Amino acid sequence: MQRIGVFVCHCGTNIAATVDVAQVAETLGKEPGVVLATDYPYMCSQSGQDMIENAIREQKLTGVVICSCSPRMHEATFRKTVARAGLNPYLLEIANVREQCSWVHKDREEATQKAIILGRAAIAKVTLNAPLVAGESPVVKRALVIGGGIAGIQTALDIADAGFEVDIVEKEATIGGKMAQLDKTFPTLDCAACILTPKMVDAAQHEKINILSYSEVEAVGGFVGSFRVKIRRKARYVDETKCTGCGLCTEKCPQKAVPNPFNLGLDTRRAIAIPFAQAVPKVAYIDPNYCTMLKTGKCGVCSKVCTVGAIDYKQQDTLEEREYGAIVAATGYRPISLEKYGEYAYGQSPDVVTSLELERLMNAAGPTGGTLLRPSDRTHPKTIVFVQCVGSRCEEDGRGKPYCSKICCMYTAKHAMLIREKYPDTEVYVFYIDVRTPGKNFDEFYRRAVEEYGVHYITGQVGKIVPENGKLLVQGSDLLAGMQPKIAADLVVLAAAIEPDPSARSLATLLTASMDTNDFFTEAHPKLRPVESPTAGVFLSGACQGPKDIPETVAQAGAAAAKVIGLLSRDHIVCNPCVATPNEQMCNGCSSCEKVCPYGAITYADKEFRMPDRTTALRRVAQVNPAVCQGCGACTVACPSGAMDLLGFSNKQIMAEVDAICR
Amino acid sequence: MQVNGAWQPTIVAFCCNWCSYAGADLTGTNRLAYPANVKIIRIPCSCRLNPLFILRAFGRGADGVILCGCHPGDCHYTTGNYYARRRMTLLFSMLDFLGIERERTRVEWVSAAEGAKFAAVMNDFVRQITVLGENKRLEDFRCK
Amino acid sequence: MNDTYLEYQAEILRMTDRDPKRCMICGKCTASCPAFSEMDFHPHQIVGMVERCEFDVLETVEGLWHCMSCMACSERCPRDVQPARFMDAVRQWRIRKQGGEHLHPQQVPEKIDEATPQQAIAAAFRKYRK
Amino acid sequence: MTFRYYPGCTLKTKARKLDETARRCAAALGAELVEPADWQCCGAVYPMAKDEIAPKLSAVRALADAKAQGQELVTLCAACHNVLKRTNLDMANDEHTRDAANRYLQLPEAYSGETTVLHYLELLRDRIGWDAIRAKVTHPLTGRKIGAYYGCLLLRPAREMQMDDAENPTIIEDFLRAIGAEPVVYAMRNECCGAYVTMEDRAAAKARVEAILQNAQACGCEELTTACPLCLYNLRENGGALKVTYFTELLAQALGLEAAE
Repeated sequence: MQRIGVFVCHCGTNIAATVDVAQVAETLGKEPGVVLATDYPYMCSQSGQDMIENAIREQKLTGVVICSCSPRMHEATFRKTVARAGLNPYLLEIANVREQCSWVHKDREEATQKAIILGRAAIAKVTLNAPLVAGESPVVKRALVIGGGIAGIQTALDIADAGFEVDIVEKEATIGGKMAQLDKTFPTLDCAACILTPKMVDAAQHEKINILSYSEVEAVGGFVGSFRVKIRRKARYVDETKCTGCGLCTEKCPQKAVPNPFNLGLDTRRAIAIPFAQAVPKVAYIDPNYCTMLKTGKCGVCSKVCTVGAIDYKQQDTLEEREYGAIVAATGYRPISLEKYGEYAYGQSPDVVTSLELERLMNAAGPTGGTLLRPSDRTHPKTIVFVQCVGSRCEEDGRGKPYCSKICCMYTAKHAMLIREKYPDTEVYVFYIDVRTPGKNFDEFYRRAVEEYGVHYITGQVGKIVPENGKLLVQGSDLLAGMQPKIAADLVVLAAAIEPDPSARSLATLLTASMDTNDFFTEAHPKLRPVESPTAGVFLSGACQGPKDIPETVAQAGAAAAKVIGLLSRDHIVCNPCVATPNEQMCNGCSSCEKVCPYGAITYADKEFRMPDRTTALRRVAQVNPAVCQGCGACTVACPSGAMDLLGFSNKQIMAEVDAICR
Repeated sequence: MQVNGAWQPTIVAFCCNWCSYAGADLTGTNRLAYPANVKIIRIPCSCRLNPLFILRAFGRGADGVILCGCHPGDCHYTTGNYYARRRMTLLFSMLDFLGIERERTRVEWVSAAEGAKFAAVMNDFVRQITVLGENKRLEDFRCK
Repeated sequence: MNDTYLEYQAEILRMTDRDPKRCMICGKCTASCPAFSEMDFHPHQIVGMVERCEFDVLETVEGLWHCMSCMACSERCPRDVQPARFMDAVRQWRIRKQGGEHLHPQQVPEKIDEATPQQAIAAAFRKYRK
Repeated sequence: MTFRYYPGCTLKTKARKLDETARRCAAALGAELVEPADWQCCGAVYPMAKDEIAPKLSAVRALADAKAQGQELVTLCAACHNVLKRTNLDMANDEHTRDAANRYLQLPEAYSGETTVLHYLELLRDRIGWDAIRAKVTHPLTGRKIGAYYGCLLLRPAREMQMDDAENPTIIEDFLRAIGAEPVVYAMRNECCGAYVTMEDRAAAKARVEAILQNAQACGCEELTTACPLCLYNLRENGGALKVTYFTELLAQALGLEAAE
């Protein structure tokens, strides 16, 4: 038999001024199952809470209804109150008679009647409430960071500094990412290598950080607190533990015609290589697509010159399985392919380059040793045209991206400024649609490019670039002057839009993390939870969540680390008990629920059931992992046999509320 | 529902916990009025709304039922409101088929910041249901 | 807003089936236009004038007749506004209006020579008169 | 292989060379081109205005005729191809055009874009194949540095024409390679020649052609080839710095059907 207590709060005059609280208490006191109904000026006050606690004990209440402010305000408070009195905290319902009654209605009679109905609905629901116990699941105190660019490195360092173990999985042979390829960084013009490489070394030397380079995530199982991740360690054909990084092999290898990926193919290197001088780990690897030994079995020069015997042509990929409490996606970005932008002659003339290629052409460790020479004839370009928004803000042209890539305005200002500073005899033109410089010291930086360095900014776009007689004839528009300038340039630099690294899509599937239409990871809340994925235990760092510059990436990396540390510092995770629960007797294993679950919380198990004819049969039935389920209820409606229900918001409970309101 | 001898529409509003319920709270915080006919039921997400709940409400004498959820793309659970939208579209066709005015049900996206919109929507919906009059068609007389 | 102009705008939008509001005035159409130097107003301006209902200006724009319908502007438009369609639609609108025709058959002989392909004459008729 | 063949008005008069060489080459390559008895001028420019139905009707007739014969429709003149291909897409995808055109024409069977429209170049590439052509070449154009001039109408709008990359096309270059010539790529090959504006403003057309020819010469073209009679006219009459021929003339030379000049 139910013994329900109803407590009507006055909230000073907030409720009592419009709602006749005494009448509400009196009327609700007559509802079946209600043994106590009373009103009090402030239920949330210490004495109000004491009153509820005492009533639960004295009246041996089985359920509590509080008619007060919104549950979003004090549900947590009253749950604790109820629990202190020894009653399950989920045997409490709140009727929202302030925000949704006394504050929005003026007529006292109407408001009182509505408060009574809301109270009845809460009583009807609480009658059907079941005690719920929030489950706990253990937390593995190790984090996985996927991607070893500046985002991944920063996240790993911050987590490791808090005392937790971190693995960085990086698909390339070295960590460092795109930032390692940059020359200078805006708006302060520090050299990228000077600020990045010490961090790479810190990561390598940190006792809590384990770098798995040249590796990829292959499978992810488990859930928040205990993910099981399979990692493929790709064969380097070099024993990582033996190689000292002396580099002798990379000088002696006879295969010299390998396009150098670190320099974006602007020069060549050998088939065995260390990606760049400050690579971490500084270990050579063999590119099997070019190595003569691996392709034909004849050569072996590197093996002969290696003094420590690190070369191993027989090395195979290996799989490792590890457990993690939290996973951080830091897969970064890349510039889009400009193959389809034929009007800019990219790919038709070597002197049309992307901005990232220009970084290499200006970098002291790049193919030209830091002297700006154009690729075709290695001469100094005297006239340089920059084109902004190549592939950015392209709504439906089938070639570009609809979003602003965010970083191009600033790096183009940087490039223009650096070129004008180093080579004052060079004329620099920038075609732009808008100059977007919201950031600390950003607009000042851009204005310096214009005012101090004399960069010509032209409002308009470029329509066609025609390579002719060693020049690039750039035909653009100058919308402010109403002209169609034609500039004979020596070098054209295209600010290519950036897109998420292509590995992100398959990773998102493995992580059951959601993505937007552009393949950027979706955050749990665009404003309030920007570094968490909607999937519990998966966090986002850097440009994989959206275009970002370095300061923003580092800030987000730190924020993601803080969230990971918060998770890993707990021994157990308390789960939301209002989760989906299948009635296995009714489930027919049709998989409808699994298909709508955004979290991958539903799996299937074959279970034995006793049939009416006393035989047993093996049936496939749904299983909900309560640690993963977030309680949205999508599956409950999708289930064709009505086997799936949601604890705390069950079909019966909601129907009872409906009935009470419509009565 | 009869109040002092005059008919007053009974309206059930299902509001998702994260956006619309919070939006309704904001309506109160801003003291924006809407008719007391509207009674809100809190659900975790608009996708928790089984269309049967709506039929149940009509069967029990509700004159209008409204579902409020997060704006498309803003769902706390990422995709819940898309499911809700599809299910409601199907329900609309079914109500058409049953001969229930489809104006008796409505889906609105109300964010946690849209207190004013919540009030405007409810005012409009109550006005609309008042014009439509009492819902007799689906009333389940066994429940009386 | 002038009601007649709103009607004109509706007619042009019906013909183009494109939304001029999507134009972000990047100027790539105008940068691509091979007839730039002959035109008084340029592709992005024509799109903008339709959007702003500036039919008093559109009534006198000469650039329409210099457009070569090469469709480079439409091809390169990053927002799929397709300025070539607006060019064509405004031209049609002008021709449909009383006295808007730009080419009279009597003028043709002086405009062609022995080798001029029929295609050019057919095209000019299509573009310049109803 | 039998195809419906739509020559268009210019090919019957000023561009007879294009028509005649195309037919002979097709026959030599085993493709039969059948010209319908009663085709009409396509109008030369596709009416971009959505509410213009009448100018599309002659194209619809030709398309419906090909459908009735169960054959693919081959075009040659770039302007005809542009009109027929785009009108065909309208008939398939645009309800208003389809309904209005069918109501007006009262065809025995309603037409809704069933015909495949092929340009002669597509016929060579997709139905015959470069390798088969290479095998039939008896007089390869070895050593001839030829620039392809695409113009506008073959390529744009790329989403409708679907022949090639509109900004960096290769189909004519591939063709030139197949007949043993040396294709020369130059950026202006898809920039407008001035088209019909030559009638109104010859100076403007001249300026366009000069820029094209200058770029072609600078890149090493010794002659140009094209698929469009109007392009050919403009390149010849408003320029003249380089020899210009129809691509089918080159094909005829390579197949030994016609002597090179």
